[in-house]
Amino acid sequence: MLVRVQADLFDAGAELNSFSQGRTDVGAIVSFTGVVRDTDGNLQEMLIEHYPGMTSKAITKITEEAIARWSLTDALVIHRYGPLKPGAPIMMVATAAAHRAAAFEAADFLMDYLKSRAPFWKKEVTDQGADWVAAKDADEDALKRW
Amino acid sequence: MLVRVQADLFDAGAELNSFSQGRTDVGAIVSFTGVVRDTDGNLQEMLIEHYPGMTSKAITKITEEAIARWSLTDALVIHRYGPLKPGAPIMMVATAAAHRAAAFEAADFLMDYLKSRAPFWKKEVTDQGADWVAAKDADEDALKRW
Amino acid sequence: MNVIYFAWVRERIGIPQEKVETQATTVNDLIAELRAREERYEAAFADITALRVALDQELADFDAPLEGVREVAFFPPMTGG
Amino acid sequence: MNVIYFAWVRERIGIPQEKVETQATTVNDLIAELRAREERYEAAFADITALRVALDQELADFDAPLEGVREVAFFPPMTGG
Repeated sequence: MLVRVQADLFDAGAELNSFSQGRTDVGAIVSFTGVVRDTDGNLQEMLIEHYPGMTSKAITKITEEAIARWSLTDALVIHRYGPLKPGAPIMMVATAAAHRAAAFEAADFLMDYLKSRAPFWKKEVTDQGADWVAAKDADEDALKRW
Repeated sequence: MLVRVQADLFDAGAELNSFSQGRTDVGAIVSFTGVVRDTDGNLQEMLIEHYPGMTSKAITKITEEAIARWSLTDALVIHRYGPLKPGAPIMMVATAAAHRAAAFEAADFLMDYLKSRAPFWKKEVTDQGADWVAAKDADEDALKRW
Repeated sequence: MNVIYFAWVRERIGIPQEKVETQATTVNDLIAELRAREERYEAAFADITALRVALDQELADFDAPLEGVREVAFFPPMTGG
Repeated sequence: MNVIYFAWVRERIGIPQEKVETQATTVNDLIAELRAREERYEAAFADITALRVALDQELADFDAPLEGVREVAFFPPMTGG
Protein backbone atom coordinates (compact mmCIF):
# COMPACT_ATOMS: atom_id res chain seq x y z
CA MET A 1 0.00 0.00 0.00
CA LEU A 2 1.24 3.46 -0.88
CA VAL A 3 -0.39 6.68 0.36
CA ARG A 4 1.09 10.04 -0.56
CA VAL A 5 -0.14 13.55 0.19
CA GLN A 6 1.87 16.17 -1.64
CA ALA A 7 1.88 19.62 -3.22
CA ASP A 8 4.05 18.49 -6.13
CA LEU A 9 2.76 17.43 -9.51
CA PHE A 10 2.78 13.67 -10.06
CA ASP A 11 2.99 11.68 -13.30
CA ALA A 12 -0.10 9.42 -13.36
CA GLY A 13 1.30 7.17 -16.11
CA ALA A 14 4.63 6.66 -14.34
CA GLU A 15 2.80 5.98 -11.06
CA LEU A 16 0.52 3.45 -12.77
CA ASN A 17 3.51 1.69 -14.31
CA SER A 18 5.51 1.48 -11.11
CA PHE A 19 2.37 0.26 -9.29
CA SER A 20 1.85 -2.49 -11.92
CA GLN A 21 5.48 -3.49 -12.31
CA GLY A 22 6.60 -7.08 -11.94
CA ARG A 23 3.39 -8.64 -10.64
CA THR A 24 2.26 -12.02 -11.96
CA ASP A 25 -0.43 -12.63 -9.33
CA VAL A 26 -2.65 -9.79 -10.54
CA GLY A 27 -5.16 -9.92 -13.39
CA ALA A 28 -6.77 -6.49 -13.12
CA ILE A 29 -5.51 -2.99 -12.41
CA VAL A 30 -7.88 -0.04 -12.23
CA SER A 31 -6.77 3.57 -11.94
CA PHE A 32 -8.71 6.76 -11.38
CA THR A 33 -7.24 10.19 -11.98
CA GLY A 34 -9.08 13.30 -10.83
CA VAL A 35 -8.31 16.37 -12.92
CA VAL A 36 -8.97 20.09 -12.33
CA ARG A 37 -11.89 20.70 -14.66
CA ASP A 38 -12.58 24.13 -16.06
CA THR A 39 -16.36 23.85 -16.37
CA ASP A 40 -17.11 27.31 -17.72
CA GLY A 41 -13.77 28.24 -19.25
CA ASN A 42 -13.03 30.88 -16.61
CA LEU A 43 -11.22 28.92 -13.90
CA GLN A 44 -7.90 30.48 -12.97
CA GLU A 45 -6.90 27.95 -10.36
CA MET A 46 -8.17 25.51 -7.80
CA LEU A 47 -6.83 25.84 -4.27
CA ILE A 48 -6.85 22.68 -2.20
CA GLU A 49 -6.60 23.04 1.56
CA HIS A 50 -6.08 20.02 3.79
CA TYR A 51 -5.63 19.05 7.44
CA PRO A 52 -2.02 17.90 7.55
CA GLY A 53 -2.25 16.02 10.85
CA MET A 54 -5.27 14.01 9.74
CA THR A 55 -4.97 13.55 5.98
CA SER A 56 -2.56 10.62 5.68
CA LYS A 57 -4.16 8.86 8.63
CA ALA A 58 -7.67 9.16 7.16
CA ILE A 59 -6.59 8.02 3.69
CA THR A 60 -4.61 5.10 5.10
CA LYS A 61 -7.61 3.92 7.10
CA ILE A 62 -9.92 4.05 4.06
CA THR A 63 -7.34 2.30 1.87
CA GLU A 64 -6.76 -0.48 4.41
CA GLU A 65 -10.50 -1.04 4.54
CA ALA A 66 -10.66 -1.36 0.72
CA ILE A 67 -7.72 -3.78 0.64
CA ALA A 68 -9.31 -6.02 3.28
CA ARG A 69 -12.83 -5.90 1.88
CA TRP A 70 -11.90 -6.70 -1.75
CA SER A 71 -8.80 -8.82 -1.05
CA LEU A 72 -6.71 -6.44 -3.12
CA THR A 73 -3.15 -7.35 -3.91
CA ASP A 74 -2.25 -3.69 -3.56
CA ALA A 75 -3.64 -0.16 -3.59
CA LEU A 76 -2.24 3.31 -4.22
CA VAL A 77 -3.58 6.76 -3.31
CA ILE A 78 -1.90 10.06 -4.17
CA HIS A 79 -3.63 13.36 -3.31
CA ARG A 80 -2.31 16.84 -3.90
CA TYR A 81 -2.94 20.11 -2.06
CA GLY A 82 -2.11 23.73 -2.81
CA PRO A 83 -2.83 25.78 -5.94
CA LEU A 84 -3.58 23.71 -9.08
CA LYS A 85 -4.08 24.84 -12.68
CA PRO A 86 -6.93 23.67 -14.98
CA GLY A 87 -6.05 20.30 -16.51
CA ALA A 88 -3.67 19.39 -13.67
CA PRO A 89 -4.09 16.07 -11.86
CA ILE A 90 -5.56 16.48 -8.36
CA MET A 91 -5.30 12.91 -7.16
CA MET A 92 -5.14 9.32 -8.26
CA VAL A 93 -6.19 5.94 -6.97
CA ALA A 94 -5.04 2.55 -8.25
CA THR A 95 -6.17 -0.93 -7.24
CA ALA A 96 -4.72 -4.33 -8.16
CA ALA A 97 -6.68 -7.58 -7.79
CA ALA A 98 -6.99 -11.06 -9.26
CA HIS A 99 -10.25 -10.20 -11.02
CA ARG A 100 -11.78 -7.10 -12.56
CA ALA A 101 -14.89 -6.79 -10.38
CA ALA A 102 -12.84 -6.38 -7.19
CA ALA A 103 -10.46 -3.87 -8.77
CA PHE A 104 -13.35 -1.75 -10.13
CA GLU A 105 -15.46 -1.83 -6.98
CA ALA A 106 -12.56 -1.06 -4.67
CA ALA A 107 -11.47 1.94 -6.77
CA ASP A 108 -15.07 3.20 -6.87
CA PHE A 109 -15.35 2.76 -3.09
CA LEU A 110 -12.04 4.56 -2.50
CA MET A 111 -13.18 7.51 -4.59
CA ASP A 112 -16.51 7.80 -2.77
CA TYR A 113 -14.79 7.74 0.61
CA LEU A 114 -11.92 10.04 -0.30
CA LYS A 115 -14.46 12.52 -1.67
CA SER A 116 -16.41 12.84 1.58
CA ARG A 117 -14.15 11.51 4.35
CA ALA A 118 -10.62 12.69 3.58
CA PRO A 119 -9.99 16.20 4.96
CA PHE A 120 -9.59 18.25 1.78
CA TRP A 121 -11.46 21.39 0.77
CA LYS A 122 -11.50 22.85 -2.73
CA LYS A 123 -11.75 26.52 -3.58
CA GLU A 124 -12.25 27.67 -7.16
CA VAL A 125 -10.70 30.96 -8.24
CA THR A 126 -12.35 32.46 -11.33
CA ASP A 127 -12.33 35.97 -12.78
CA GLN A 128 -15.53 36.48 -10.77
CA GLY A 129 -13.78 35.78 -7.48
CA ALA A 130 -13.06 32.79 -5.25
CA ASP A 131 -15.58 30.27 -3.91
CA TRP A 132 -15.40 27.14 -1.80
CA VAL A 133 -16.76 24.12 -3.64
CA ALA A 134 -19.87 22.92 -1.81
CA ALA A 135 -20.15 19.25 -0.89
CA LYS A 136 -22.92 17.56 -2.85
CA ASP A 137 -25.69 15.57 -1.20
CA ALA A 138 -25.12 13.01 -3.97
CA ASP A 139 -21.56 12.46 -2.72
CA GLU A 140 -22.75 11.79 0.82
CA ASP A 141 -25.49 9.52 -0.55
CA ALA A 142 -22.92 7.60 -2.61
CA LEU A 143 -21.41 6.27 0.64
CA LYS A 144 -24.61 4.37 1.35
CA ARG A 145 -23.83 2.06 -1.58
CA TRP A 146 -21.04 0.44 0.42
CA MET B 1 -11.75 7.58 -29.73
CA LEU B 2 -8.78 5.30 -30.22
CA VAL B 3 -9.07 1.55 -30.84
CA ARG B 4 -5.94 -0.52 -31.41
CA VAL B 5 -5.55 -4.28 -31.90
CA GLN B 6 -1.92 -5.32 -31.88
CA ALA B 7 0.57 -8.08 -31.11
CA ASP B 8 3.12 -5.61 -29.72
CA LEU B 9 3.60 -4.78 -26.08
CA PHE B 10 2.14 -1.42 -25.06
CA ASP B 11 3.10 0.90 -22.22
CA ALA B 12 -0.06 1.41 -20.14
CA GLY B 13 1.36 4.44 -18.31
CA ALA B 14 2.45 6.19 -21.50
CA GLU B 15 -0.94 5.42 -23.09
CA LEU B 16 -2.76 6.80 -20.05
CA ASN B 17 -0.69 9.97 -20.15
CA SER B 18 -1.18 10.60 -23.84
CA PHE B 19 -4.91 9.90 -23.43
CA SER B 20 -5.12 12.44 -20.56
CA GLN B 21 -2.87 15.09 -22.06
CA GLY B 22 -3.99 18.67 -22.43
CA ARG B 23 -7.65 18.29 -21.49
CA THR B 24 -9.30 20.92 -19.29
CA ASP B 25 -12.90 19.76 -19.91
CA VAL B 26 -12.44 16.44 -18.12
CA GLY B 27 -12.67 15.81 -14.37
CA ALA B 28 -12.32 12.03 -14.24
CA ILE B 29 -10.17 9.49 -16.06
CA VAL B 30 -10.52 5.77 -15.36
CA SER B 31 -8.21 3.12 -16.75
CA PHE B 32 -8.36 -0.64 -16.64
CA THR B 33 -5.38 -2.84 -17.48
CA GLY B 34 -5.80 -6.58 -17.91
CA VAL B 35 -2.68 -8.57 -17.05
CA VAL B 36 -1.68 -12.20 -17.76
CA ARG B 37 -2.15 -13.77 -14.32
CA ASP B 38 -0.23 -16.84 -13.32
CA THR B 39 -2.80 -18.33 -10.95
CA ASP B 40 -0.94 -21.50 -9.95
CA GLY B 41 2.64 -20.48 -10.67
CA ASN B 42 2.94 -22.84 -13.65
CA LEU B 43 1.80 -20.69 -16.57
CA GLN B 44 4.32 -20.61 -19.39
CA GLU B 45 2.38 -18.36 -21.70
CA MET B 46 -1.05 -17.21 -22.74
CA LEU B 47 -1.91 -17.42 -26.42
CA ILE B 48 -4.54 -15.00 -27.63
CA GLU B 49 -6.26 -15.78 -30.91
CA HIS B 50 -8.55 -13.28 -32.58
CA TYR B 51 -10.71 -12.78 -35.66
CA PRO B 52 -8.81 -10.10 -37.58
CA GLY B 53 -11.66 -9.10 -39.89
CA MET B 54 -14.09 -8.58 -37.01
CA THR B 55 -12.04 -7.45 -34.00
CA SER B 56 -11.60 -3.72 -34.62
CA LYS B 57 -15.15 -3.41 -35.92
CA ALA B 58 -16.64 -5.11 -32.83
CA ILE B 59 -14.53 -3.06 -30.39
CA THR B 60 -15.31 0.20 -32.20
CA LYS B 61 -19.04 -0.50 -32.02
CA ILE B 62 -18.91 -1.24 -28.27
CA THR B 63 -16.76 1.84 -27.63
CA GLU B 64 -19.05 4.14 -29.61
CA GLU B 65 -21.97 2.84 -27.57
CA ALA B 66 -20.14 3.62 -24.31
CA ILE B 67 -19.21 7.13 -25.47
CA ALA B 68 -22.81 7.91 -26.43
CA ARG B 69 -24.42 6.36 -23.36
CA TRP B 70 -22.18 8.04 -20.77
CA SER B 71 -21.42 11.25 -22.72
CA LEU B 72 -17.72 10.47 -22.52
CA THR B 73 -15.24 13.08 -23.67
CA ASP B 74 -13.10 10.26 -25.01
CA ALA B 75 -12.38 6.54 -24.76
CA LEU B 76 -9.43 4.30 -25.55
CA VAL B 77 -9.22 0.52 -26.09
CA ILE B 78 -6.03 -1.40 -26.80
CA HIS B 79 -6.14 -5.22 -27.06
CA ARG B 80 -3.25 -7.54 -27.83
CA TYR B 81 -3.15 -10.95 -29.51
CA GLY B 82 -0.45 -13.58 -29.90
CA PRO B 83 1.73 -15.22 -27.22
CA LEU B 84 1.96 -13.29 -23.93
CA LYS B 85 4.11 -13.95 -20.87
CA PRO B 86 2.87 -13.93 -17.24
CA GLY B 87 2.71 -10.37 -15.96
CA ALA B 88 2.37 -8.88 -19.45
CA PRO B 89 -0.47 -6.47 -20.20
CA ILE B 90 -3.22 -8.05 -22.34
CA MET B 91 -5.38 -5.03 -22.92
CA MET B 92 -6.39 -1.68 -21.55
CA VAL B 93 -9.40 0.59 -21.53
CA ALA B 94 -9.52 4.26 -20.59
CA THR B 95 -12.49 6.60 -20.27
CA ALA B 96 -12.60 10.36 -19.78
CA ALA B 97 -15.68 12.19 -18.52
CA ALA B 98 -16.74 15.30 -16.62
CA HIS B 99 -17.62 13.28 -13.51
CA ARG B 100 -16.37 10.11 -11.88
CA ALA B 101 -19.56 8.03 -12.01
CA ALA B 102 -19.71 8.15 -15.82
CA ALA B 103 -16.00 7.35 -16.20
CA PHE B 104 -16.25 4.36 -13.83
CA GLU B 105 -19.47 2.94 -15.26
CA ALA B 106 -18.37 3.29 -18.87
CA ALA B 107 -15.05 1.52 -18.19
CA ASP B 108 -16.87 -1.26 -16.33
CA PHE B 109 -19.35 -1.60 -19.23
CA LEU B 110 -16.55 -1.68 -21.80
CA MET B 111 -14.78 -4.46 -19.91
CA ASP B 112 -17.95 -6.55 -19.63
CA TYR B 113 -18.63 -6.21 -23.34
CA LEU B 114 -15.07 -6.72 -24.52
CA LYS B 115 -14.91 -9.85 -22.38
CA SER B 116 -17.89 -11.55 -24.03
CA ARG B 117 -18.46 -9.74 -27.34
CA ALA B 118 -15.04 -8.99 -28.81
CA PRO B 119 -13.70 -11.97 -30.82
CA PHE B 120 -10.72 -13.06 -28.73
CA TRP B 121 -9.96 -16.52 -27.35
CA LYS B 122 -7.39 -17.26 -24.67
CA LYS B 123 -5.36 -20.44 -24.40
CA GLU B 124 -3.20 -21.11 -21.36
CA VAL B 125 0.02 -23.07 -21.82
CA THR B 126 1.28 -24.68 -18.60
CA ASP B 127 3.75 -27.50 -17.96
CA GLN B 128 0.67 -29.78 -17.94
CA GLY B 129 -0.26 -28.82 -21.50
CA ALA B 130 -2.40 -26.24 -23.24
CA ASP B 131 -6.06 -25.45 -22.59
CA TRP B 132 -8.58 -22.98 -23.94
CA VAL B 133 -9.93 -20.71 -21.23
CA ALA B 134 -13.65 -21.41 -20.84
CA ALA B 135 -16.08 -18.51 -20.90
CA LYS B 136 -17.73 -18.04 -17.52
CA ASP B 137 -21.49 -17.85 -17.06
CA ALA B 138 -20.81 -14.94 -14.72
CA ASP B 139 -19.28 -12.99 -17.62
CA GLU B 140 -22.36 -13.51 -19.76
CA ASP B 141 -24.58 -12.62 -16.80
CA ALA B 142 -22.58 -9.42 -16.24
CA LEU B 143 -23.94 -8.07 -19.53
CA LYS B 144 -27.45 -8.02 -18.09
CA ARG B 145 -26.39 -5.22 -15.74
CA TRP B 146 -26.31 -2.78 -18.66
CA MET C 1 -18.95 -19.04 -49.15
CA ASN C 2 -15.92 -18.65 -46.90
CA VAL C 3 -16.19 -20.58 -43.61
CA ILE C 4 -13.74 -19.70 -40.81
CA TYR C 5 -13.04 -21.51 -37.55
CA PHE C 6 -11.43 -20.22 -34.37
CA ALA C 7 -9.97 -21.61 -31.15
CA TRP C 8 -10.92 -25.26 -30.39
CA VAL C 9 -13.38 -25.32 -33.29
CA ARG C 10 -10.43 -24.70 -35.61
CA GLU C 11 -8.35 -27.30 -33.78
CA ARG C 12 -11.04 -30.00 -34.00
CA ILE C 13 -11.74 -29.39 -37.67
CA GLY C 14 -8.03 -29.10 -38.38
CA ILE C 15 -8.10 -26.11 -40.73
CA PRO C 16 -8.56 -22.36 -40.13
CA GLN C 17 -10.87 -21.77 -43.09
CA GLU C 18 -12.29 -23.26 -46.25
CA LYS C 19 -14.52 -22.47 -49.21
CA VAL C 20 -17.86 -24.27 -48.92
CA GLU C 21 -20.29 -24.73 -51.81
CA THR C 22 -23.71 -25.03 -50.26
CA GLN C 23 -27.42 -24.55 -50.86
CA ALA C 24 -28.06 -24.25 -47.11
CA THR C 25 -30.51 -21.44 -46.35
CA THR C 26 -29.74 -20.99 -42.62
CA VAL C 27 -26.75 -21.44 -40.33
CA ASN C 28 -28.45 -24.51 -38.83
CA ASP C 29 -28.73 -26.05 -42.29
CA LEU C 30 -25.07 -25.36 -42.99
CA ILE C 31 -24.09 -27.00 -39.70
CA ALA C 32 -26.17 -30.08 -40.55
CA GLU C 33 -24.33 -30.36 -43.87
CA LEU C 34 -20.91 -29.99 -42.27
CA ARG C 35 -21.68 -32.54 -39.51
CA ALA C 36 -22.66 -35.09 -42.15
CA ARG C 37 -19.28 -34.74 -43.88
CA GLU C 38 -16.71 -36.24 -41.52
CA GLU C 39 -16.13 -37.19 -37.91
CA ARG C 40 -14.01 -34.08 -37.20
CA TYR C 41 -16.93 -31.80 -38.14
CA GLU C 42 -19.29 -33.90 -36.04
CA ALA C 43 -16.85 -33.46 -33.12
CA ALA C 44 -16.70 -29.69 -33.59
CA PHE C 45 -20.45 -29.13 -33.99
CA ALA C 46 -21.81 -31.78 -31.60
CA ASP C 47 -22.86 -29.26 -28.94
CA ILE C 48 -24.26 -26.17 -30.58
CA THR C 49 -24.78 -24.41 -27.23
CA ALA C 50 -20.98 -24.28 -26.88
CA LEU C 51 -20.68 -22.38 -30.16
CA ARG C 52 -21.19 -18.89 -31.50
CA VAL C 53 -21.53 -17.79 -35.11
CA ALA C 54 -20.77 -14.58 -36.97
CA LEU C 55 -22.11 -13.74 -40.44
CA ASP C 56 -20.00 -11.27 -42.37
CA GLN C 57 -18.25 -10.38 -39.10
CA GLU C 58 -21.37 -9.68 -37.05
CA LEU C 59 -22.64 -12.02 -34.32
CA ALA C 60 -25.77 -13.85 -35.48
CA ASP C 61 -28.28 -16.50 -34.41
CA PHE C 62 -28.17 -20.10 -35.65
CA ASP C 63 -31.48 -19.70 -37.45
CA ALA C 64 -30.24 -16.63 -39.35
CA PRO C 65 -30.59 -16.83 -43.17
CA LEU C 66 -27.42 -17.25 -45.24
CA GLU C 67 -28.65 -15.41 -48.31
CA GLY C 68 -26.06 -12.90 -49.49
CA VAL C 69 -23.60 -13.91 -46.75
CA ARG C 70 -19.98 -14.22 -47.89
CA GLU C 71 -18.23 -15.15 -44.64
CA VAL C 72 -19.43 -17.46 -41.87
CA ALA C 73 -17.31 -17.85 -38.73
CA PHE C 74 -17.74 -20.50 -36.01
CA PHE C 75 -16.07 -20.20 -32.63
CA PRO C 76 -16.56 -20.84 -28.91
CA PRO C 77 -17.86 -18.08 -26.59
CA MET C 78 -15.35 -15.27 -26.56
CA THR C 79 -12.85 -14.76 -23.76
CA GLY C 80 -11.42 -11.33 -24.38
CA GLY C 81 -10.53 -8.62 -21.91
CA MET D 1 -6.90 22.59 23.99
CA ASN D 2 -5.86 23.36 20.45
CA VAL D 3 -8.75 24.42 18.18
CA ILE D 4 -8.19 24.42 14.41
CA TYR D 5 -10.33 25.82 11.61
CA PHE D 6 -10.35 24.97 7.92
CA ALA D 7 -11.78 26.38 4.68
CA TRP D 8 -14.55 28.99 5.14
CA VAL D 9 -14.70 28.33 8.89
CA ARG D 10 -11.09 29.51 9.06
CA GLU D 11 -11.88 32.49 6.83
CA ARG D 12 -14.88 33.58 8.91
CA ILE D 13 -13.08 33.28 12.22
CA GLY D 14 -9.98 34.87 10.72
CA ILE D 15 -7.32 32.60 12.25
CA PRO D 16 -6.21 29.04 11.41
CA GLN D 17 -5.93 27.89 15.03
CA GLU D 18 -5.89 28.99 18.64
CA LYS D 19 -5.45 27.71 22.17
CA VAL D 20 -8.73 27.65 24.04
CA GLU D 21 -9.06 27.32 27.82
CA THR D 22 -12.43 25.75 28.46
CA GLN D 23 -14.44 23.67 30.91
CA ALA D 24 -16.77 22.51 28.09
CA THR D 25 -17.55 18.81 28.39
CA THR D 26 -18.86 18.22 24.84
CA VAL D 27 -18.26 19.68 21.38
CA ASN D 28 -21.70 21.32 21.55
CA ASP D 29 -20.72 23.05 24.80
CA LEU D 30 -17.49 24.29 23.25
CA ILE D 31 -19.39 25.68 20.26
CA ALA D 32 -21.80 27.49 22.57
CA GLU D 33 -18.84 29.10 24.37
CA LEU D 34 -17.19 30.14 21.11
CA ARG D 35 -20.43 31.60 19.67
CA ALA D 36 -20.85 33.74 22.76
CA ARG D 37 -17.40 35.28 22.28
CA GLU D 38 -17.62 37.44 19.16
CA GLU D 39 -19.65 38.02 16.01
CA ARG D 40 -17.09 36.19 13.80
CA TYR D 41 -17.53 32.98 15.81
CA GLU D 42 -21.29 33.40 15.70
CA ALA D 43 -21.00 33.70 11.87
CA ALA D 44 -18.88 30.57 11.60
CA PHE D 45 -20.99 28.39 13.90
CA ALA D 46 -24.48 29.69 13.08
CA ASP D 47 -25.50 26.62 11.08
CA ILE D 48 -24.12 23.52 12.73
CA THR D 49 -25.48 21.24 9.98
CA ALA D 50 -22.98 22.84 7.58
CA LEU D 51 -20.08 21.85 9.85
CA ARG D 52 -18.05 18.77 10.68
CA VAL D 53 -15.80 18.20 13.69
CA ALA D 54 -12.73 16.04 14.29
CA LEU D 55 -11.37 15.20 17.74
CA ASP D 56 -7.69 14.36 17.80
CA GLN D 57 -7.85 13.91 14.01
CA GLU D 58 -10.80 11.53 13.90
CA LEU D 59 -14.29 12.56 12.72
CA ALA D 60 -16.68 12.84 15.67
CA ASP D 61 -20.24 13.79 16.58
CA PHE D 62 -21.18 17.14 18.09
CA ASP D 63 -22.29 15.51 21.31
CA ALA D 64 -18.95 13.70 21.73
CA PRO D 65 -17.19 14.29 25.09
CA LEU D 66 -14.06 16.47 25.13
CA GLU D 67 -12.37 14.74 28.05
CA GLY D 68 -8.76 13.98 27.21
CA VAL D 69 -9.03 15.62 23.79
CA ARG D 70 -6.04 17.76 22.77
CA GLU D 71 -7.05 18.90 19.32
CA VAL D 72 -10.49 19.93 18.04
CA ALA D 73 -10.92 20.80 14.36
CA PHE D 74 -13.95 22.47 12.77
CA PHE D 75 -14.52 22.50 9.02
CA PRO D 76 -17.20 22.26 6.30
CA PRO D 77 -18.07 18.91 4.69
CA MET D 78 -15.01 17.63 2.87
CA THR D 79 -14.60 17.96 -0.88
CA GLY D 80 -11.66 15.74 -1.71
CA GLY D 81 -11.11 13.43 -4.63
